Amino acid sequence: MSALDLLADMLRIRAFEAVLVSRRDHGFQLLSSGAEAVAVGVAAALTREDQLLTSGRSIGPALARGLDPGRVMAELLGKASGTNRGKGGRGHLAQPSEGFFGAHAVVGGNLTIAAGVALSFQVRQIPAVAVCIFGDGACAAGALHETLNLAAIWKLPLVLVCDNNQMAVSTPRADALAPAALSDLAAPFGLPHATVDGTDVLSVSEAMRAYVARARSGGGAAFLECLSERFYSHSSSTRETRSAAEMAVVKTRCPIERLAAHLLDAGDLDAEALARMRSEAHEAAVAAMAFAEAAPFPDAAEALTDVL
Amino acid sequence: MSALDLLADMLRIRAFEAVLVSRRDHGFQLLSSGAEAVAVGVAAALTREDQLLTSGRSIGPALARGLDPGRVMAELLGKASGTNRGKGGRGHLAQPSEGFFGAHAVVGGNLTIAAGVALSFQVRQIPAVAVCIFGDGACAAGALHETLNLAAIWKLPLVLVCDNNQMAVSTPRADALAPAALSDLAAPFGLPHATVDGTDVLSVSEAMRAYVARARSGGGAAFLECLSERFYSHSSSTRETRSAAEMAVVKTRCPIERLAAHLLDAGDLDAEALARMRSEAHEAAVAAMAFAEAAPFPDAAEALTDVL
Amino acid sequence: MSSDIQPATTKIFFREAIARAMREAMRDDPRVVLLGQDVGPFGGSYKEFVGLSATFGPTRVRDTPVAEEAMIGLGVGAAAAGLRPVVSITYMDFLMLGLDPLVNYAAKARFKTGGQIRTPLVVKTTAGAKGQGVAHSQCLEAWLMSVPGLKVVAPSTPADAYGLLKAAMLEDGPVVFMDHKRLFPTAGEVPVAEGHVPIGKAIVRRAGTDVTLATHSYMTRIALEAAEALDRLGVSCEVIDLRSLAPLDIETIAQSAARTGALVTLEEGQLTCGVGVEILFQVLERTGPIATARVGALPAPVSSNPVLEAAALPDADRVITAIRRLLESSRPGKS
Amino acid sequence: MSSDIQPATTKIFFREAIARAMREAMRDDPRVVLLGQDVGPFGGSYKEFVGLSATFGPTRVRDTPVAEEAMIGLGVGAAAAGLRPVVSITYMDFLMLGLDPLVNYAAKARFKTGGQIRTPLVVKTTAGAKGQGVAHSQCLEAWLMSVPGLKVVAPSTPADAYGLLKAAMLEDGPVVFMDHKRLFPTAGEVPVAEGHVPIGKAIVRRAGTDVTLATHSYMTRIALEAAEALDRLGVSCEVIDLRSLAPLDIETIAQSAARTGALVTLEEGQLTCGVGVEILFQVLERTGPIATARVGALPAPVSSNPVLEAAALPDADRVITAIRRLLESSRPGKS
Ligand SMILES: Cc1ncc(C[n+]2csc(CCOP(=O)(O)OP(=O)(O)O)c2C)c(N)n1
Ligand SMILES: Cc1ncc(C[n+]2csc(CCOP(=O)(O)OP(=O)(O)O)c2C)c(N)n1
Ligand SMILES: [Mg+2]
Ligand SMILES: [Mg+2]
Repeated sequence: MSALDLLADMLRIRAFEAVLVSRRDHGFQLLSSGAEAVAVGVAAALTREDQLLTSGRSIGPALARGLDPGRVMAELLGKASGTNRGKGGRGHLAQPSEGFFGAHAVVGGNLTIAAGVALSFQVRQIPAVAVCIFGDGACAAGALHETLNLAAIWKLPLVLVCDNNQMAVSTPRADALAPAALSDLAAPFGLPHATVDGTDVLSVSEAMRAYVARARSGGGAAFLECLSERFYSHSSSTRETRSAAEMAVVKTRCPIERLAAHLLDAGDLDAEALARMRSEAHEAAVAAMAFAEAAPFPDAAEALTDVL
Repeated sequence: MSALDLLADMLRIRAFEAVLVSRRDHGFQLLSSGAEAVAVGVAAALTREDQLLTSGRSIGPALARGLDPGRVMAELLGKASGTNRGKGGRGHLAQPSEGFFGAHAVVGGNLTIAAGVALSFQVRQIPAVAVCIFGDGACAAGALHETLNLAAIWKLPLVLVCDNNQMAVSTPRADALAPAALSDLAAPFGLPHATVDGTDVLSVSEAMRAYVARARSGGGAAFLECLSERFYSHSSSTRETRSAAEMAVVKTRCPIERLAAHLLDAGDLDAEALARMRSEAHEAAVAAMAFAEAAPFPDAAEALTDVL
Repeated sequence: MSSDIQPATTKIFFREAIARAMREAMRDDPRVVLLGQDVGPFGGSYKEFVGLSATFGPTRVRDTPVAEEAMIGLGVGAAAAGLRPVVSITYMDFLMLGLDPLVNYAAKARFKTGGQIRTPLVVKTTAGAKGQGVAHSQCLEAWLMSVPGLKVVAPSTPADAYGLLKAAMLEDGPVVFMDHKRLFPTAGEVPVAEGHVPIGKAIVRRAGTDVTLATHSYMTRIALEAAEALDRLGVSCEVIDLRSLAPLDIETIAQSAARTGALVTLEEGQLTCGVGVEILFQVLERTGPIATARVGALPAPVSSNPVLEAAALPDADRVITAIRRLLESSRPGKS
Repeated sequence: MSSDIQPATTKIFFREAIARAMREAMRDDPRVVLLGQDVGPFGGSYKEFVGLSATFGPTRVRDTPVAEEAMIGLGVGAAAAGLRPVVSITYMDFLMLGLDPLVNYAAKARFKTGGQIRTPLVVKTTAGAKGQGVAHSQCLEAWLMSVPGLKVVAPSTPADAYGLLKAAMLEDGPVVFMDHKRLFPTAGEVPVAEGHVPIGKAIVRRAGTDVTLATHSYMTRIALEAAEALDRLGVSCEVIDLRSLAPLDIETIAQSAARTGALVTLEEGQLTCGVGVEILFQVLERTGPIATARVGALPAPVSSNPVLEAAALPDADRVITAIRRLLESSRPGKS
């Protein structure tokens, strides 16, 4: 993927979320704007056979993985044409056939699941990698420790990606987690680990490519921490706890502006092309919304299907 | 406590377990012979106000903490004169009034409880320390991670002591846990940590004294790993999985022989005195057994007391 | 006592009732501490802890990391060692992560130590569905009711939220206090005077003569809505709010059911091995054969999807249908 | 078919039946893997996995660390991604540590993904008391029965242990297979031919005419002991072994109870919101008023103390007393 492609993907996520949240009845949503570089950088390192799992904050990763924006939008609005037939909704987006094994809204809850996906690849000798994106908040959960240890002793093809946006709802990461760097958590287990700037999609994708290649070739698991930002409040119905001054600083760390500036500087992009990319992204989001709006809600009878 | 006192305490534990296990109907028991230096070294660093919590393998720690051997024996045999009125039994020995908050038979289950005891000391501004002894097996449990993190961010007066006897039932520690040293697990959290020879009571007590003093004075938590041995099989009803050759090596690492040899070498003990100490320990164990034998079982009505 | 001297009350929201109970208990007893995610300056996910952090400071009102096992475990240990912690588990679904310290330690500590250790802990948690999907909507109170050594309360009004939380904080053993997402923004009269509501006492929320409807938590509101509609249909429905699930005030329900001759239970959780079936059987043991039915969720996960969530959960219509069907089959011609 | 052509059987221990089922399934399906503490060369805490490690090697028979949440979570994830794992949780008490992946993920995965993901996982775990104390003796099957999306089986004989484990490994969703500490050393006839026992079918273990006794797992043996003693007292007791708890074969029990006119349930776990009460109510719904009673543990933790353990748990005497009292009160003069 070229840097321009990465930029386009990030723009699509940003535009998608903007359109979603501007709909009056959007339910409440967990938006990932500010962390597009994590989603896109991670996805850029994966092949079709790999599986990506995430926390509930999954719009960016789902789109980056190539899911149809219309079906994702439909799912978020509870429509029957959604990826999960409208039954999963926010926090549970999934489309394993496209390499997006899915989101899971229990904080830390997808870590052991992802390790199990990796175990399946290993036992079946499939050269694929399971990747799990989770938040800084999830780093406090015991599940991480159990997963790191099992991934290490069994050399699982698993890459753990901490999308450290430095907040868990209202709680700053600094108040909740003792480690200096969250990637240090992998150190005792002898796993390769690094912390990168999660607003720099090139850093993320480069680090990921190395870990994914290593895992794919039997080298075992790794841990990548990406320092990102959360541009919205925790959810679109949660009150923001950061001050306007803090938010102003946060907004300066925009992964899209960063890459765009880089490409403009390098002469790989001009203002006009960028504007065109922005409007394409916006139109794609509007089209996704139109698709979702037109889709029906599932029939009430679906409350009892696919249970057992 | 003098080195001779430490030796006497270790001899008492060894003799106690020998007498217990030689009783025909002893139920099955979790014996701590081979790890007496951990129990005695830890206890030597504690004051009356401190609280000691342990895994199910708790005979050594309970006796080292000064519990009445007769009442401990009675508890292990299910007698009403036991520390817990015969209701706890193996795996749940407790006498908080003596600073032995107690054993808990869920592997890793006492870690968070111990941190809670420490939290209580901290909130109530009592200059006491909570200490938790747990096995290498427990180091795989997520509870350890959650506890380390909370202990670190809240600077709890807690010392975690891993009694690493290198086995969890049949599973060698090397197969179950990735870290090179289990004490490394505390590193990411910025907690002081060390690994000592757990058959050397002087090393254990020295390291403990430093960590306990630090915790008591508000310096926060620490992690001490003690490399010990398990002389018996997992429980007195579990088949041994280690070969005779392996066991022969294990038995060379006897904490009692080690300290005795040191004291004999230094001229602080002679063979006669050592023999006397051995027979005193044996007699104390026999007396404990006599007390326990004489004690009644609890009344069946106790099945419903102290529930709510 | 003259019945027209009513205690002075004030109208507050359910979430405020929780904050008030906490505030009074923390003022009265320095051993009461609050642990939970976002309970500090943020004031709780439902603003139910607003102001506590400012008043009592970070030593007693502690934001925790997302680590439910340790949150409950530390609460239990602290309780065993002299504090009276309240641990907030944002959603009852995540109680699963902390069941080991709660069930394997706290509920058994007093018993297994022969009375040496008690664990005066309150776990406050939020049950029920409100658009949050499969892993944020569960009602697990029946599990907890089956654990010897645990008490479980489930208020449906601000007054009971206040009074039962006060009572829970006075207990010497572990109590699970469950509220419900849909209750926080509801308002109700709460006595101005401080006090508490005794654990173990159900309350008749509406008197009736044809059928007894026993329920708890948010479903009490659905039950009252159904009872009102039934009234217009000529069916007089007595509504009992359990308030306390363990211990269960079976006498109050049995007396009512014996009088009305019909008992329906209503819960938001699963029917299988649920709260309702336990009540129905215990009442039948006391009353002998009467007409019975239970209403609860469909046997399926609860989606965040508005259509599917509504389809899965009991509502007033379903309660009305169940009651009418029951009365028709047991007393043809009555309804 | 002539009824005197019985399939050839061989007498084996319960623990051997489990090993045989595993062996056949692992031979037939490379997707079956076994994860658990001490399941490898050690062969399982009750020798129920002896020989598997030697035959299938460490890739498919994996000793795990003591990390129940990850053990179940990895099993669930691996199941979702194409394996058919069996996860051994040594004691059911420790299932609590892994309920999050089991209940919040596995039981809901198919539903929440609109059918995209299935989790063909078997969690094999051991319930019940045998001198191991408060945190190693619990029977939590009623919790699991209430979870939509989970199946639960509980064999009482080697033949069913074999047949139900085979069946569980063929399912497309999560199944909890619970055995019992006291069953491993029991022996019984098992068909020589390979096969499985369908999930969801109860079995009449002993025919009778005066009362139906419905039970499962180890308590089936207690029930048969009680039935034999009752027979000598002139009471003819039909014993039904549920075998499958979810789904529950209520028809078999209801038909029997309708015929005998009396139904008693027996379980080792807690009565409150338990297996028994669910059966009793469902049967009453079908049969109308009949005599009913339930027998289970005392509402207290189960001590390792031999006196207290025995006091807490149901035994044949208690079952006999309950049945005689029930029959006396419902049919004075009969017994
Ligand atoms: C086990 C669990 N506990 C609590 C919650 C409630 N909750 C939802 S998101 C969240 C914060 C998670 O923070 P982080 O992991 O950093 O992810 P972010 O929201 O920042 O992406 C919390 C506490 C949950 N979903 N699961
Ligand atoms: C949560 C939990 N899982 C499994 C067990 C069964 N079990 C009892 S002791 C033990 C081994 C523990 O090993 P370790 O922590 O090293 O302690 P040691 O026995 O060596 O003292 C196991 C697996 C348990 N008691 N608790
Ligand atoms: Mg975060
Ligand atoms: Mg060990």
